[in-house]
Amino acid sequence: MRPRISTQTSNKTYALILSILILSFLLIPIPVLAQQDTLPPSPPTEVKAEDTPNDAGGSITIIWKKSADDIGVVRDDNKVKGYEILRSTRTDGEYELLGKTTAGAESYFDSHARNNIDYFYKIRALGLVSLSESLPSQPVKAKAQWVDWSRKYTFLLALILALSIVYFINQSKTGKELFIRKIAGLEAVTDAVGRATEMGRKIFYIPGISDMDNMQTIAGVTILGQVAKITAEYEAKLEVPTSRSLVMVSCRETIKEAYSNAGRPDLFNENMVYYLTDDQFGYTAAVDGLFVREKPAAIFFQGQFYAESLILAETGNYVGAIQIAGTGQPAQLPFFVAACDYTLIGEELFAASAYLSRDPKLLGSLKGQDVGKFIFLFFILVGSILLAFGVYDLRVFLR
Amino acid sequence: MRREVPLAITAIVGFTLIVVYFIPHPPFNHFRNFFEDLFFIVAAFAIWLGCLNLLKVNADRFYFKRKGWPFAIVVWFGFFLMVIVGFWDGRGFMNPGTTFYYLYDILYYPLNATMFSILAFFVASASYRAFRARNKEATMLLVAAMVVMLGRVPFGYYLSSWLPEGWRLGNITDWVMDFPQTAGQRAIMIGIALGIVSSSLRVLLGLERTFASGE
Amino acid sequence: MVETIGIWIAAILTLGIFSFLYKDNPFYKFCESLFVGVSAGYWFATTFWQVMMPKLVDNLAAGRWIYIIGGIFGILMLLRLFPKIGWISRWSLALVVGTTAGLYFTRYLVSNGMVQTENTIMPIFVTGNLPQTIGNLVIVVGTFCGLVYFFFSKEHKGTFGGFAKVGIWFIMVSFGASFGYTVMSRMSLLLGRLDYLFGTWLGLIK
Amino acid sequence: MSFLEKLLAIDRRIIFLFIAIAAALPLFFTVKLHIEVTPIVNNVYNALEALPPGSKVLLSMDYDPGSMPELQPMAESFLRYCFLRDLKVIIIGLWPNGPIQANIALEEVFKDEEVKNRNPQYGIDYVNLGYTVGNEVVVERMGSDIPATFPKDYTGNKTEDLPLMKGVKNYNNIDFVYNLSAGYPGTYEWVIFAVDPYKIKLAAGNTAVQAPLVYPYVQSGQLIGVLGGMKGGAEFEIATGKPAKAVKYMFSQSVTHAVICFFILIGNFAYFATRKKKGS
Repeated sequence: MRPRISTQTSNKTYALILSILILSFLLIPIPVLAQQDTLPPSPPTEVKAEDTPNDAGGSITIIWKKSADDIGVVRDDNKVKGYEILRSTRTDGEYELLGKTTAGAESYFDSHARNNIDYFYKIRALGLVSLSESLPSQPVKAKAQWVDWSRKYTFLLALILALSIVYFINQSKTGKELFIRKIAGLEAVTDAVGRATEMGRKIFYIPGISDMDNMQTIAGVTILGQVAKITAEYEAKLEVPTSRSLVMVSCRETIKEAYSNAGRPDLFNENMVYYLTDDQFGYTAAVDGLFVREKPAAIFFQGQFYAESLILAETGNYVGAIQIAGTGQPAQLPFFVAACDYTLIGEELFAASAYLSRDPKLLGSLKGQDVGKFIFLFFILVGSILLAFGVYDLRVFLR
Repeated sequence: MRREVPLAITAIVGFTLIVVYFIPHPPFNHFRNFFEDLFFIVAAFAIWLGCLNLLKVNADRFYFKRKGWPFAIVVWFGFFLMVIVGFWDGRGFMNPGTTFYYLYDILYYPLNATMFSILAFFVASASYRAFRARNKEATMLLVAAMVVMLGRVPFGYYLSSWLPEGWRLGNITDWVMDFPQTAGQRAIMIGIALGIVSSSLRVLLGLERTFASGE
Repeated sequence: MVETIGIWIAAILTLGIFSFLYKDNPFYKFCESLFVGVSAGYWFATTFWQVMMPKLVDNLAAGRWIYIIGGIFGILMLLRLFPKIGWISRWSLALVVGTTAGLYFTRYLVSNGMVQTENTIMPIFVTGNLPQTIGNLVIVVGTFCGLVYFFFSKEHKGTFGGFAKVGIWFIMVSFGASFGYTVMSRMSLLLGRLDYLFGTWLGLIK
Repeated sequence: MSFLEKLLAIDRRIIFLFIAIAAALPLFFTVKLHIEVTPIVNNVYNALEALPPGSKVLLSMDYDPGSMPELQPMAESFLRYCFLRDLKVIIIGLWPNGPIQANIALEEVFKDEEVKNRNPQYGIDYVNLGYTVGNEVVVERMGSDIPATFPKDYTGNKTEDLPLMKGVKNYNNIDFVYNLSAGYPGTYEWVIFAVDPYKIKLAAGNTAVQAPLVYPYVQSGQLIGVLGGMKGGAEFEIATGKPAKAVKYMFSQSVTHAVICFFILIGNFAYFATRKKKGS
C-alpha cells in the first residue's frame, strides 16, 4: 500500500506545477488575442476571375493574392483563419457565400456558375473574430468551349492509330500476307505433343475458367485448334476439361475441324471435351484430381486464369508434365513462368491466336497496334537523345 | 433488328463519348451525362440478372437432381436470408447494430476472407514443389522475387543490417521496385493499352460482334 | 451472447473452408454454396437500396420521366432469363459495351500510352545521385526494350533481337516483384484468418 | 528412391501444416521490429501533411472482406489520421462492400480516445455516400457531377443537404483522393478516369498483389504514392505515429516470407541435385 501514498504526494506537487503552468498559458495569449482582435486582417488583393478553360462551362476559376497578414500555413499564430468566396451578379449587389477555403489558399473553383451570365467575386479574409473584404473582381462569364485544345495531340494520335488499324484490317481482308514474328511457346507445341505420343500418355488442354465472351478464352480456343492439328498428326490422346458449357461447345467444334483438316476425322471423339463445373475451386479440384490420376505428359494452359493457375500448374509440374501456358492476366503470369516450361506472355497470347487463325480483324489490329508501339518506341529513343543533348523536348507532343 | 440495333446503339453511345472528350460543348456533354446515367441503371439490372440467373441455375440443379443438388438449397437459403434481412432493415441496413450488419460480420466476412487465405497454402507448396529455376528467365524471376520478399519485411533489415546504409536489402528492393520493375511493368502497360484501344475501336466500328450475336 | 454465437459461426465457417486443404468435401461445399448465396443476396440488397432507389425510383417519383428509358433498358436486360426473347437483352448490353468502349478508347491511350511514354523521356543525369541516374537510364532502356519484345512485325534477330532479349529480362524482374508481392498478399490474408481463429475465437492471442 | 527424391515427393498437406505453424506461432509473440518508412509511403504521408485542416478528402473504398487484413488497417489509420487532422472525409465505394467496410472501420476508429475527444460528426466531418454500380463510369461521372452520381448517401439522406457537401460539385472541389483498392475497379481506374482527365491528387493503398502494377504511375507522377500490402500499411502507421494492426502482424509476415524463400531454395536444390544424378 505504500507506493500509493507516495504517488499521492507527488500528485499534489504535480497538480501545483500544472496549475501554475496552465495559468501562465492562459495569461500569455491574452495580449496576443487582444492584438489580433482589434485589427482585422488586411484584405486579399488582385482578385481575378476567369472562365475555366477547355470545359463545358459552368465553372469559373478565381485567383487572388493572399492577405498580407497570411503567413501561408494553417497555424494558431496565423492571423488569417481562412477565406470565404462571395459571388454576385452585380458589382454593388448582394453577394452570396459560395464556399470556404483554408488559410494560405490563393485559388478557388466555382463549379456552380451558369453559362453566359456576368459574375463578380469578392474574397473575404477571416480573422479570429473580425474580417475584411477584397475589392470585387472584373465581371466574368462561364462559357462552354467548342474544342478542348489541350487534347489536340491525343486526337492526332488516336486518329493515326484508328486509321492504321482500319487500314491493316482491310489489307488483311483483301488477302495480303501480314508478317508476324515467330512465337517461342508455339514452337514448343510439337515437341510436347511428340513426347506425349512416345510416352503413350494423355495431353490436357485447359482453356481457362472464363466464358466465350472473353477475348483470352477465344484466343485460347484458337490455339487449341493448332494443338489439335498436331495431336491428330501424331495420333496423341487429347483431353479438354472445361468450366463453361459454351466453351465446351466451341472446343468441340474447333477440335473436330482441326481433325478433319488433318485428315483424321476418325480420331475425333466428342468425349475428348467435357464440362466439369462452373465453380472456380470445384473445377480446380476436379482438374487437379485428373492430373494426379492420368499423369499427362503435356499440359496446356491457354486463356483467362485467376487464382487457380497456381494450384493447377503446381500439380502439373509435380506429375512431371511439360507445361505450356499463356495468359494476359498479369497477376498470374509470374506463377506460370516459374512453374511451366514455356509461357506466352500477355499480348503474345493474342498474337499467337491471330497468327494461327489468320482472322483479318485480329491480324489487322495487331499490325495497327504495332504502329502505335512504333510511334512510342520512336518517341522514347529520339526523345531521350534530343533531351539529353538539350536540343528539343519531344514531350510536348505527348501531353 | 436483332443485329443492327445493338450495333447502332454501341456506335452512337461510344462515338458520343469520344466526341465529348475533344468537344466539351453542349449538347454533347448533356448526352454524355445522360448515357452514363442510363449505364448505371442498366448495370444495376445486370447485377440483378446475375443474381436471378444464379437462382435459376440452382433451381434447375435441384429440380433435375444434378450433381450436388442439395447444395442448391444452401445457395437459395443464403440469398434470401440476406435479401429479406436487407429489405427488412430498410435504408439504414448498413448501420452498425442492424441484423444485416451482424449477418455480414458472421457470414460474408469470414467466408470471403477465408476463401482467399487458402491460397497462402498453395503458394507455399508450389514454392517448394513447382517454382524451379528451369531457365535463365525463371531464374531471374525467382531471384527478384526472393529479394523483394525479404527486402519488404523487417526480417530483411536484420539480415542485411551489417551492410552500409543504402545497400541493405530494403534499399535494394526499393531500387528494384522503382526502376527495373517499373520499366518492365510500363512496357507491359503500354502494350495492353494499345490492345484495349484497338479492341474498343473494333467494337465501335461493329467489327467485333461477339456480344451482339449468337447465344 | 449474440456476439459469442456469431463468433462461433464465423469460426466454424472458417474451418469449413480450410477443410478444402485436406480434401474437397461436403462441409467445404456447404460453406462455399452459402458464400455464393450470401454474396449474391448482399449484392442484390445493396443494389436495390443504393442504386435502384436513388437513381431510378426517386427520379421517377420526382417526375423526371426521362429515366424511364433506363428502366426499360434494364428490364430488357432481365429478359435474358427467358431464352426465347433473350436476344432483346443485347440492346441493353450494347449500351454497356458502347459506354465502356467509348471511354476506353481515349482514356487508355492517354493514361497508359502517352503519359507513360512522356515520363519515360526524362533528363537522365541527376548530378550527385548515382542510383537515381542509373535508375533513370534503366527506366528508359527497360521500357524501350520491353516494348520491343511486344513488337510483332519484325523477327527477333540481330540488334533488334538483342533489344527484345534485354526486354524480357526486365519483364522477368517485374514478374519477380509481382511474385514476391503476391506471396506477401496471400500470407497477410492467412494471418488475418489465423488471428481470428486464435485471437477472436479462442482468445489465445491478446 | 533417394532421400532427396523422397523429400521432393512429400505430400503437400505436410507443407500446408508447416506453413500454418510458421504463420500462427509468431502471432503469439509481441516483438518490436524495426520498420523503415519507404519513400513511396512517405510521399503519401507528406502529401497528406501538406493539406490544411478543413480540406475535403475523398476516400474510395474498393475492396471486400477478402482483402480485409491488408486494407482494413489502412482504412482505419487513414480515417484516424483525418479526424485528428480535421480533414473532412467523403466516403464512397466502387465495390458494393465499400460502404459497409467503411462503417466497420469507423466503429473501430471511434473507440480511439483521441478521436472520441474530437467527436467527429456525421454530415459535418465525414459522410458516407454509399455504393453505386458502374465501376470506372462512376469515376468518370463524378468528374462532371458528384451529387448526380451519388444523389443520396448510404442511409437515404439527400447528398446536397449534407453540410459537408455544400459547394462540392465535382473533382474541382475535392482536395485529395485516397483510394483503397483490391483490384478492379480500383487505383487503375482512378488514375485513368480521374487523374488524367480531371487533374485530381491521388494516393492509394493497394493489396500487395496490385501494388507493383501501379508503380509506373508513381514514377510518372499520376499517383502520389502507394501503400503496398500490409507492410505499406504498417509503414503508414509508423509515419503517422500510431502503430496498430498492420505493425502487429509484421513478425508473422517476416517469418512466412523467410519460410517461402527457404522452400524455394530447398526445392530447387533437391530438384537440381536429383536431376544431376539422373543425368550422370
